Amino acid sequence: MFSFELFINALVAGLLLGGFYAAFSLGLSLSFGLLDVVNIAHPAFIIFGSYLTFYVNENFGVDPILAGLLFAVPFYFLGVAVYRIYYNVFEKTGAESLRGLVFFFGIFFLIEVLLIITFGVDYRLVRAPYIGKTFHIGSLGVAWRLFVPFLVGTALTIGLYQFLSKTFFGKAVMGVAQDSLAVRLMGADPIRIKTIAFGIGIATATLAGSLLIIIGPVEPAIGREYIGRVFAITVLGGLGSMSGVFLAALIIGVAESFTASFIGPSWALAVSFGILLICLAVRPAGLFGR
Amino acid sequence: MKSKGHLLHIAVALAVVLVAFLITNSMENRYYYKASYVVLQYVVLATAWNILGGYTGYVNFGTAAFFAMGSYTAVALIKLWKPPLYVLLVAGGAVSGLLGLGIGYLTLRLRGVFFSIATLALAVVLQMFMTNWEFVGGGAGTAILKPRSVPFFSNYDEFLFFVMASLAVAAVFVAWLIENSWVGRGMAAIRDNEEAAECMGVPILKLKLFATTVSGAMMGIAGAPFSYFVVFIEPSSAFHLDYAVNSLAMPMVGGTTTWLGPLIGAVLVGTAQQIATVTLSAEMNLLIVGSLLVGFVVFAPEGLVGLFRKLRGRAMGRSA
Amino acid sequence: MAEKLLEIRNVTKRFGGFHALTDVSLHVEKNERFGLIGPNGSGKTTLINCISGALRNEGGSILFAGTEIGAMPAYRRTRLGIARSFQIPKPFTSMTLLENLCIPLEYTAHAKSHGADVASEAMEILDQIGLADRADKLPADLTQIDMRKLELARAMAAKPQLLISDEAMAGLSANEVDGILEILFKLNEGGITIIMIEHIMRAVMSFSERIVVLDAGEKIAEGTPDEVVNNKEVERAYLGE
Amino acid sequence: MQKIRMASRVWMVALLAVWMVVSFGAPAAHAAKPLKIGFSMALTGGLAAAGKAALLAMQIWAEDVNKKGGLLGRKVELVYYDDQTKPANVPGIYAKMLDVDKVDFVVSGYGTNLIVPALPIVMERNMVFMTLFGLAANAKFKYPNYFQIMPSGPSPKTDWSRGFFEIAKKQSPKPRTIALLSADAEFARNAVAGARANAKKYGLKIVYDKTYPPGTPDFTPVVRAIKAANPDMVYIGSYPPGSVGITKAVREVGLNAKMFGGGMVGLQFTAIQMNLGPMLNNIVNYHFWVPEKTLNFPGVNAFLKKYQAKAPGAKLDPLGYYLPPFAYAYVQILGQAIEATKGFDQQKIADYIRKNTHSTVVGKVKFGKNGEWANSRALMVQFQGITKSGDINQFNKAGVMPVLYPDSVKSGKIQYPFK
Repeated sequence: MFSFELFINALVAGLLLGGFYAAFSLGLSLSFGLLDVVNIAHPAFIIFGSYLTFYVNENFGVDPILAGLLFAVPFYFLGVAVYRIYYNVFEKTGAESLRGLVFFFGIFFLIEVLLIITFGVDYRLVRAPYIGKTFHIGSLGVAWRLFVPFLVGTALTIGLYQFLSKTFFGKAVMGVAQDSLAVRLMGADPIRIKTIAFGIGIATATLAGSLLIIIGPVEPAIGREYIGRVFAITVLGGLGSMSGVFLAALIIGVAESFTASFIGPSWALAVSFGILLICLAVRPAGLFGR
Repeated sequence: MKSKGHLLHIAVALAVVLVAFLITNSMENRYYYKASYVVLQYVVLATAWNILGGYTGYVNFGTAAFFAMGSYTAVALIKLWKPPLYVLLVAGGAVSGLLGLGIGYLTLRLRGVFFSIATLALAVVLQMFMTNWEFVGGGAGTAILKPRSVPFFSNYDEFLFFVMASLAVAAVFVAWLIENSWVGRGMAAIRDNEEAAECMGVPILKLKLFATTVSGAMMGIAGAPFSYFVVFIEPSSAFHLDYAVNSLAMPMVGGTTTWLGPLIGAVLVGTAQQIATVTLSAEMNLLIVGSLLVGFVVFAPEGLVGLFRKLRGRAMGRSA
Repeated sequence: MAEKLLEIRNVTKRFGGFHALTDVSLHVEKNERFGLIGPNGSGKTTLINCISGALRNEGGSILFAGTEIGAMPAYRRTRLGIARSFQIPKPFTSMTLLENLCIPLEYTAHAKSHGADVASEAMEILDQIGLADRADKLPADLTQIDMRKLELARAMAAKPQLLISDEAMAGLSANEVDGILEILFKLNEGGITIIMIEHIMRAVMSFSERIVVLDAGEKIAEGTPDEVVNNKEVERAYLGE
Repeated sequence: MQKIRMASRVWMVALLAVWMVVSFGAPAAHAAKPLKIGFSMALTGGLAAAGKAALLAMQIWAEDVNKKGGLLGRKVELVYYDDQTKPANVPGIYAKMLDVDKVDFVVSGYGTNLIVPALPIVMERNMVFMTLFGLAANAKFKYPNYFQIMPSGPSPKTDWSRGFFEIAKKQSPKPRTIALLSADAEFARNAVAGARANAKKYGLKIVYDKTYPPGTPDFTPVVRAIKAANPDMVYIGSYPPGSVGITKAVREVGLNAKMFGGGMVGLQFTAIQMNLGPMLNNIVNYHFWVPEKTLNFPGVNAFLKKYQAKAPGAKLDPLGYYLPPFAYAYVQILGQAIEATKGFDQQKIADYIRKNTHSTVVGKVKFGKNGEWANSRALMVQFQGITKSGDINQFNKAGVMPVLYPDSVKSGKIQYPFK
């Protein structure tokens, strides 16, 4: 059953999937890795983004990617609001560890319920000209449906990376991650910086959501399937490293793709979780961590 | 003073069990047994969760995994030789207890949040294994025939109710014992400040492993009779996220620092859910749990027990 | 020659590429009042973390009363007789002051007989340190100085042979500093060896019999307070070149 | 201090006990008049889309009956609770309906997982039990008063996919190899297990046989692996997200197989059909009811008209071909049996249902072994001539999904091989 063609196609499919996973995990890496806010509800925000994308695509024929970009703005403010609550209730009082986790777990649940109440439990899909078409390079077939998310995921990674390492604000975010006292001495308000950074993390969720619904149908509870996966990628990538997340996403994508191609898809998810558990036990700083 | 307290509690516990037994001999309506069974099951789960989450400060998102492993251990044994129920309880508790020990050993040296993430992953991985294990039904699930009759009880539902009532009493009693012992005080020190606790001589790793093991075992025991209760078991319902959400929300609502908190939370939220199931729509049911969870975490972090204390403190302050 | 209670031989600790401690050797004698000073980031806290067990040293060895303790978990070192206070107080927030003290009493002083009645003992210590009237309060209700006292009281409750006091006086007024010093002198008279880490020079100099100076992870000076004050290396480390 | 705490705890425990008793014990008022039919239904959770459609169909039936004056003069009242697609909720719901609401009859919820947990309590009381879409749910219990409406047939697991193999047998060149892919869940696993048995029976070589977990985002690696195995036929047992993902991946990767489809849940749903559009062409898949002349049973069009009028408002499948007629039929049979036996005796009604052939909106129904249909009528249909996506009017007429099997209701010819 092993053939070179299958191998190369599995590799490419895995890489494409990985690019999408990167888009899915970047926001979490930003909040969890850099800001130490364990936003377990991140996948739910993504599904929320998927539904908004679906809504404008279905009713106004807006391209899903464009929709994702449009909703990034309101999502940014949503993120700001959530962080404000989180900060005032938990971080300020130093009670974030246990209750903060539970808080986000509750948010996760609430988003899911609100989606069910508004949209029902049916699977939703979007239409776009590139869905269902393939281009070929030799024996390699690449589906646009997966290639587009890969491109967007890559662009998002590069964008965030540049933003964090080149701009003043980005450096301030990295500064907060390492030592918020130093940032305060620099004259910046760490809480404001964290608020904005968290907002950006949530803003990426809508784009990830539109990618998700481009790839396949979405229902309100589907976010659950992704919780473990995004944490696997975030931890594996070394908390807070955008390039690390991207590489980790590619690794998980390829691992899943190879498992699906050569062993059987039923073990694909087990492989990524296996990687996570081993990583937690052996090298919790992640493969690319400091 | 101390031994007197113990005696009183043991007496109360036995009395509750006795009342449960008497109820089964005087009431016929099956629905109350079934509904109470579910509520009592949540008393066990919430109490178990709280031993690790509330006392020690480690959030377990994988209650469903421990619960389901108890159920599946029982299913495997039922398929093999149909042992009596107490064997299932012991075996389910042992398997889930070992699971707790293992996952604790893997991740408890790390920051608490990694433990939480690992429990999340654990539930998915185990569900996958059960889905692929054909002997216990695999992804297709399997029907379990419950025994037709059982001595002292007029039907099996009443018997299961009685068993679960006894387990709930036992669970709360164990929680009370832990809370009021040196072990519980050490756990509280870990929850408050792990580094300081260790520097004050508290063997933190040992205590945390003890907590994950006991908590896991109790969840496994709660899961063991589950297959007899539903008579049909398949992975997606045994590993349902609801178990994780509820067992976490209930102590949050009741209060996490005492044995009373999860008990109150489980009875109130569990009963409310049972009522909502037969009156409101399920969306509302979920909405209620979610809002309660967020609401209590934000506005009443000490839960109902904390609110109650605060109110009484205020009243006493006024009278004094 | 006095008996060596703590002996540190060639201890090294790295964080990634950063050398926090390089080849540090020192010893503390029984019943000594020992000062450890150095500029910010010189490795003082890293060193006491290695002694108390919060961190593991990579090279060298740490001996306490002749026993190698470098591989022991922190709680066992505490039970051997090493107790510490934290620079930033870390009380058990959900417990009253009395209960705070019961933890070390129960887990260290009476580790072999769990469940002994430790409340009266805890009360005695609170009384000694002047917190007895607040025994039922929660740490959140305490003032800065009382918080420091609680930190020391809790360390005392572990009934240590060696007490490490990590900047117990930072941010206190002159009067309050004297109060803490008085407590520490009293403890030392009671037979407890004390390592003091402090930025308030007045306090260290008046308290310590012997001082070791760290800079950039290395030991640069050792001697009596007078010797250290007049040491050129020390002057350079503190004032820069 | 300690003592006060103790006392307040005892109080709180006592209060809790009272709350439990009061809340469960609240007496349910019930009038004796109406005929109550109780059931649990998945109105939320994974099967909610189907459950809600089924409920609407049953409500239409109740309206129809009540318009004619009810059953034996008693108005029909449906008593139902949401089981949230959770088997654990089912025992409690049936106990409540029987012991508290005192319903006269119970029927099942939708799907095997939610039927089985209700069986023991129904069996204990020897009630008649009409059920909706259980796959061999009674195989273990062998309860004689159990009747299942899905037309899978006397040996449900293999009858289910037999059509797929019967069609293949007649083609030339005749397929020799087959690939099997199944979702990791109840129905799909059983359907593929049946297909596996059939493959052996029909002498096909199985060259690929795997399962995939829910939450698989991308199926291209799987489809490529299948393609690499080069099977002549591909039989899929999948749920809606997988069905869509697999169909898209197949169109993107291309497949050399001559027949593709089988047990893909979701391709029957209008929303998904509209989205996939021409990608569906040539897929041979199971179905229960399509608007072909051969399936135009008395009453079915009148029913669908009522259904389609109400479906958009309830956010349900606008056409309702797949499940709703059967949800109507299973209570229809119960109603007919009550009228025919002129009474409410459970055993008499069960005997009547077992012995007679029933004329329903889904045709003539006769039950056989284990309460399954005596003869299988699991349809195999093929999507043909779909030209664009997003257009509902392509799917509501004859000829788009001609029935290829069984021969008794066959209405079109296969386009072979799969393209």
